[in-house]
Amino acid sequence: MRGRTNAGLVAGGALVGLVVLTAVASFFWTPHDPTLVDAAQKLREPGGGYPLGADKFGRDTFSQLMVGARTTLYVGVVAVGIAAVLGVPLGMIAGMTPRGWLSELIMRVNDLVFAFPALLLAVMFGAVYGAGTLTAMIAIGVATVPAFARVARAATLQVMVTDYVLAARAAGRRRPAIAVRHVLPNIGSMLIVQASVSFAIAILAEAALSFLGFGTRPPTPSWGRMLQESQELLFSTPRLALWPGLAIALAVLGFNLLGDGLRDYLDPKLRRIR
Amino acid sequence: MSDPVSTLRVEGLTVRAESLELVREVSFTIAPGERVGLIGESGSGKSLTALSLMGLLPEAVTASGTARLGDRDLVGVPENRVKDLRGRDVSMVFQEPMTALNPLMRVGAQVAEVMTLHGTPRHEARERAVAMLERVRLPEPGQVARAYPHQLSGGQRQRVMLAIALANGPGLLICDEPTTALDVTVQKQMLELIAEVAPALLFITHDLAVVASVCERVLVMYGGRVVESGPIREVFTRPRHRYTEGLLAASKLTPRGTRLPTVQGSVPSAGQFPDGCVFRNRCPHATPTCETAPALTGDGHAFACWHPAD
Amino acid sequence: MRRIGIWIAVGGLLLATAACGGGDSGGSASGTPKAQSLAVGFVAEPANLDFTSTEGAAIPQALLVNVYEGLVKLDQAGEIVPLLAEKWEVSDDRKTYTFKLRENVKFSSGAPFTADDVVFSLDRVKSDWKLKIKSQLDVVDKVEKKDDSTAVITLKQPSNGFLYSMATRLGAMFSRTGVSDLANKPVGTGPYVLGSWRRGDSIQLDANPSYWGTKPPLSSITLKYFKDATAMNNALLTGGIDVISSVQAPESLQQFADPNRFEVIEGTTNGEVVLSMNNGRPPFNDKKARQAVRHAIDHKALLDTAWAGRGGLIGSMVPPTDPWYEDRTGDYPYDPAKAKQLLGGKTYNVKMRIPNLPYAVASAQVVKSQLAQVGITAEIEPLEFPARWLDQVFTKGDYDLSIINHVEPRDMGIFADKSYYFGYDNPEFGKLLASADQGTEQEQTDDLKQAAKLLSDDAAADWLFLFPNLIVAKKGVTGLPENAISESFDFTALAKQ
Amino acid sequence: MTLYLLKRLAVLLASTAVAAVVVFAFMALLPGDPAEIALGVNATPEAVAALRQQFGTDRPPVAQFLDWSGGLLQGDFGTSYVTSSPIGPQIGDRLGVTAVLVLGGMAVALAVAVPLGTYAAVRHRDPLGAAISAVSQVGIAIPAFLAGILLVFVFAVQAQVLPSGGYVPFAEDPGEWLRGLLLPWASLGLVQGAVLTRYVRSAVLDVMREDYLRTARAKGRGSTGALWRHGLRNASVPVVTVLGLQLATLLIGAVVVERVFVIPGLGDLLLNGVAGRDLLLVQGVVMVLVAAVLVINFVVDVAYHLLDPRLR
Repeated sequence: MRGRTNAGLVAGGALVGLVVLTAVASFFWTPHDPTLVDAAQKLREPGGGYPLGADKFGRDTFSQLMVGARTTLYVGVVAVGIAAVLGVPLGMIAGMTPRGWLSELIMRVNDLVFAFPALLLAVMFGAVYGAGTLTAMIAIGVATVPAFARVARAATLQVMVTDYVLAARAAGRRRPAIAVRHVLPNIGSMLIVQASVSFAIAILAEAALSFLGFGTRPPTPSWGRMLQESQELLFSTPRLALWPGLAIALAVLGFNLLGDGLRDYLDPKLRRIR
Repeated sequence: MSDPVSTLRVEGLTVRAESLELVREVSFTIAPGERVGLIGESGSGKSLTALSLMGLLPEAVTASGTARLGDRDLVGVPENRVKDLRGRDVSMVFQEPMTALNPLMRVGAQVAEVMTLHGTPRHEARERAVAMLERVRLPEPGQVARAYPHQLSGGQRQRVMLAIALANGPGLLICDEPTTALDVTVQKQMLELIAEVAPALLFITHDLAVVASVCERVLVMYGGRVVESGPIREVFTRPRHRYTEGLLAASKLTPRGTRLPTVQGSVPSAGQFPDGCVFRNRCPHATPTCETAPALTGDGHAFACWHPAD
Repeated sequence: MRRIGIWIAVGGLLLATAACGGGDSGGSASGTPKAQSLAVGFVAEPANLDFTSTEGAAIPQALLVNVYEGLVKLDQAGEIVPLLAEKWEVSDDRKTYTFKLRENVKFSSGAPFTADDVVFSLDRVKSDWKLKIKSQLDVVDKVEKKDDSTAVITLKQPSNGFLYSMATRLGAMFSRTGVSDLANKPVGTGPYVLGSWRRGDSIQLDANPSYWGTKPPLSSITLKYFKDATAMNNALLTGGIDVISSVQAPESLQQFADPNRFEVIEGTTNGEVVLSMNNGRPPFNDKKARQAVRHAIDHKALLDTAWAGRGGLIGSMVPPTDPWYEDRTGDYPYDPAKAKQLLGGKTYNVKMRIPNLPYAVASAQVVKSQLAQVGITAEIEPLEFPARWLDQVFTKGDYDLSIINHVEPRDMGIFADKSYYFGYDNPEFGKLLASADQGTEQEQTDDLKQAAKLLSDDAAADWLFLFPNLIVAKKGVTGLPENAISESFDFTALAKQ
Repeated sequence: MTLYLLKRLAVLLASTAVAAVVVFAFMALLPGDPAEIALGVNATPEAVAALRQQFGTDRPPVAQFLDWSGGLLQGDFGTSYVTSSPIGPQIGDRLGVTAVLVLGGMAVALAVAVPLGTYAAVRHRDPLGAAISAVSQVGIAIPAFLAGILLVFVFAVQAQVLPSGGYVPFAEDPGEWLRGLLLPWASLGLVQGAVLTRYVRSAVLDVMREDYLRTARAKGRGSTGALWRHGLRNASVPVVTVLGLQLATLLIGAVVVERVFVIPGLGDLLLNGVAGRDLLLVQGVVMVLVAAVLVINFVVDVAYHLLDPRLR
């Protein structure tokens, strides 16, 4: 059991690491300019400086994939960042004052936001502020706030009844101090797990939004848009859909495996059972 | 129903988890109506011994040797051949009453289930379930039957478990620390009840006082082996194995009713017991002789020790 | 009761699904529509059916000629031919048109069609229509009924464009009793009537049983709407539709290469895909900057990559099917060095706000890449079409570059209106157009050639390509309009062998 | 239980009311005056004012809100500024289509997930059980629209056994209705099924560690029988939560599948409304979606209480 869990963790970490490395590398080097239209290379077969061939605009697929990794991470980081920055403090406040009116208010608002699924928010935000990567990410981020708030609240509730927190409270430490010194470090592991899973969901959401035309703007390479653009050539040049499809699947798989692996690794309850 | 003259005979029972021997060559018999205690510290293998008799060992843990109840084999047969014995001929009450009942099912239904499983018609089982609850001295048994487990206290739930165990009038009842999780006052009532209602009993505990109050005979386990066995009075007044001696000596220092005190040193974890006499690394009387495993010898009062106390 | 938990319920549902699925796939050959009807795939679904108050091509495409008829219509060669008017006479001063109407024409409501309806319909353009193009009929002075079957239209001054406008939606004939709910219940004299409208999916047109002319060969036509080009292709491949009215993913045409199954028709349209430049504000209020853009774009490469090489290249706002067409593609050859020189070494950041339509999104990426080579950085911003694009670009003029297919026929006049979103303001151009409209046929042709040249020289915009009319049909479908000459998709002759 | 139900119902109504305010306020942010948009570029100010009066958009927001929400209570969503047709029936039609799509997809998901997840848990040491886990992990990683495109490619375009898209109302032709829905159901159901498989697996794994399963076996049940009789209902408690979440997400998430398969569902209507600046329509659709999510949450909570006596 332990061996297999580690395998998942390692595989997930490796896939995520690959995405990160590719994204970082794309800042320094890509085989070609990923947005350069070159009619002479239209639908070029793989080979000779174009490892994965070129699309109908003659743009190098490999370079686009590399820069697309950047977009993918950008989407995930911003969406998860917004969700965590807003959700975690709210969840902690709710968890530390479980009977207060503030806690009640936070959880009610949370439930309300929860009623607006990410895609709906993205379409609404897109309608008001115009479609684009940032709008989409903010929408996904806001829609993910409740998930973080819930996890943070549940974990905080558990931490608040532990001996060390009770001792700190008895010693007269103020709540913010307890939150920073005791609660945050102890709910961190659950939040990391949630972040990893939310990251995967954000990647899928970006792909769906790109498919609907609410996602990343052209010509910025994005795996979701590459997939959407490759549709008309699915019959004749399936490789154009294959690569971005594979990239999305592997990235999502990576973040999910990482999340699951971390959960098993960090969750003391599961460890005890093993 | 059950055969009234079925005797439990266990011979050479060995329990393994992969290559680890957790219980080794355990042999004993329990005659009809006899009440036998099985004591030892945690990790001694007493619970595994009980579970192997029920065929309830965890995954990847296997038992070998023989255990027969009357003429039926309990060990080394596939589950579908022993499962009709469980709950009918042998029953078991577990240590933790809080989690042993299905939280989503009414108590009465859980008691009735054990009867319908073994052929009692549904309506009859339902009536008898209430009777069983009454028999384990639950007040207002009709109401209890309609309750869900979370509405009952720990002691009440353990009584329900006992009702389930006794519902089919089994020939043998196995209790695995049935009172450990209960309040002291509740413990006492529970023990009296078990002593009163049990047919033949295998009672597992690490509490010497409890054994003394319930059982006639005792088996002392250490390191996966039975190191001493015999009538309670003899074993407790004149322990022969050095481990039993240590146990008793330690328990005398504390007031009656407290838990088994540990012997000097600590119990090694599974697989870390020494060869030969499993107790020799903690035994003040150990000599090189002890590197050879002693056999359990003696009639009535038996023990496995090269240097027994007198 | 509790025993029948959700698991059992779920199991039951499963079985039901499986059973239905299994049972059905046996008799699955019924996918093709009935012989008497055809399904045609379109891209844009009308929001409503009132083309007197709603812009856009979707409504006239479905209804004009098919449900609503005018006095005249355009045939496939682009000639004006009689429709509800049997014939017409033009006075010597070219200001009075006398239309002799067909007898026994009835609206689908049963009301007879008379000269009163002509007066009503044309007056209504002035009083009730909410579209900009209604100004094309500003030239009409008065409309009068002579008798039930004769209508007389008097113009303020001679106009070459008048009769042509009468062939567009502006000339559509409405019943005096049939305009109460134009958005949902069209009443016309055409060969088809509105059968049903399943919003978001399809409009069904049924043959008009009391049609005055040759009865249409089909009993019904379904116009199915697809927002996704691939979905439309798949529908034709799998028999869900019989015709793709306009291919939106030209790269995918090779799927239909099998001549035993499909027929690919490539005709022309009046659609000029225009790279509009905001003449009204920097940087493109500077003619040199506009000219630089025209030199910076490799139109051949653009057409090859963005639209699979389908369509033609043009250099001004005139399609080759118009009599005053001249090849102006050589005016601004692809010359990045020249472009840089025109820009004087300066670089610019501009907003390219485009509709989120396939041709625009594809073309924009090429334009952006090519402009980047000469120092113009264009940020592409796709806007939902129509609403957001109309609002920001068309109405407010808040853009630097845009790309849109101007599909209206003979629409060079839009450049004459300086309030139009191009912001192009050259009085010379307006004079040429006015003189063309009033002059003789030859004068008209000469003036318009001049005007087109002026537009091109001024680089009022750039013309990326001429949108092709790409139709794919199942083998055996006949009577398809090869060229998209007018606003309407003419179903009159559509049939299936 | 009744008290709980009433309380929960009150919460549902209150949240729906608050949601209505939020949705209305949000729509007020949308740029553009409906009357100006409807009249186009060169409308006279008088015409715009007249149309505003006709639409009722000249009144204070509070009055407009009361009007709108009052209409909602009677099932009246108003009349579209763009299509001049009543919005309620449109939403009703589309909601029906989306509901069929989503519920069918969930049924497929359950059909996939319950047996596979249970098997993967019970046999988590077998290669096949591990393989199911792995495949479900991969299934989650595939975007639903990609699954849809691939299914169309295989079953519609290549094999030509099912239509590639389109929606035929049940009343028109039940057979075609079903044929048209099989692929959309499959593409929603397989992806969601993969997600659900993992939850079922972990729920069953958790339950398998429970003492009461051992009790059940001690009563004389086999391990399968014990799991069936005592385990699955306990395992269903967490699964129901996930099911509710998925259902809520799918209501709008189905829009991509609607796009791939050309199904006129609610998501499609929403996108149309956004593209056409049909504010009242967008407002109505968003309200219905949000209300539906709230109702789903309500049903899940109640189901929870029915399933788990400890909460009663």
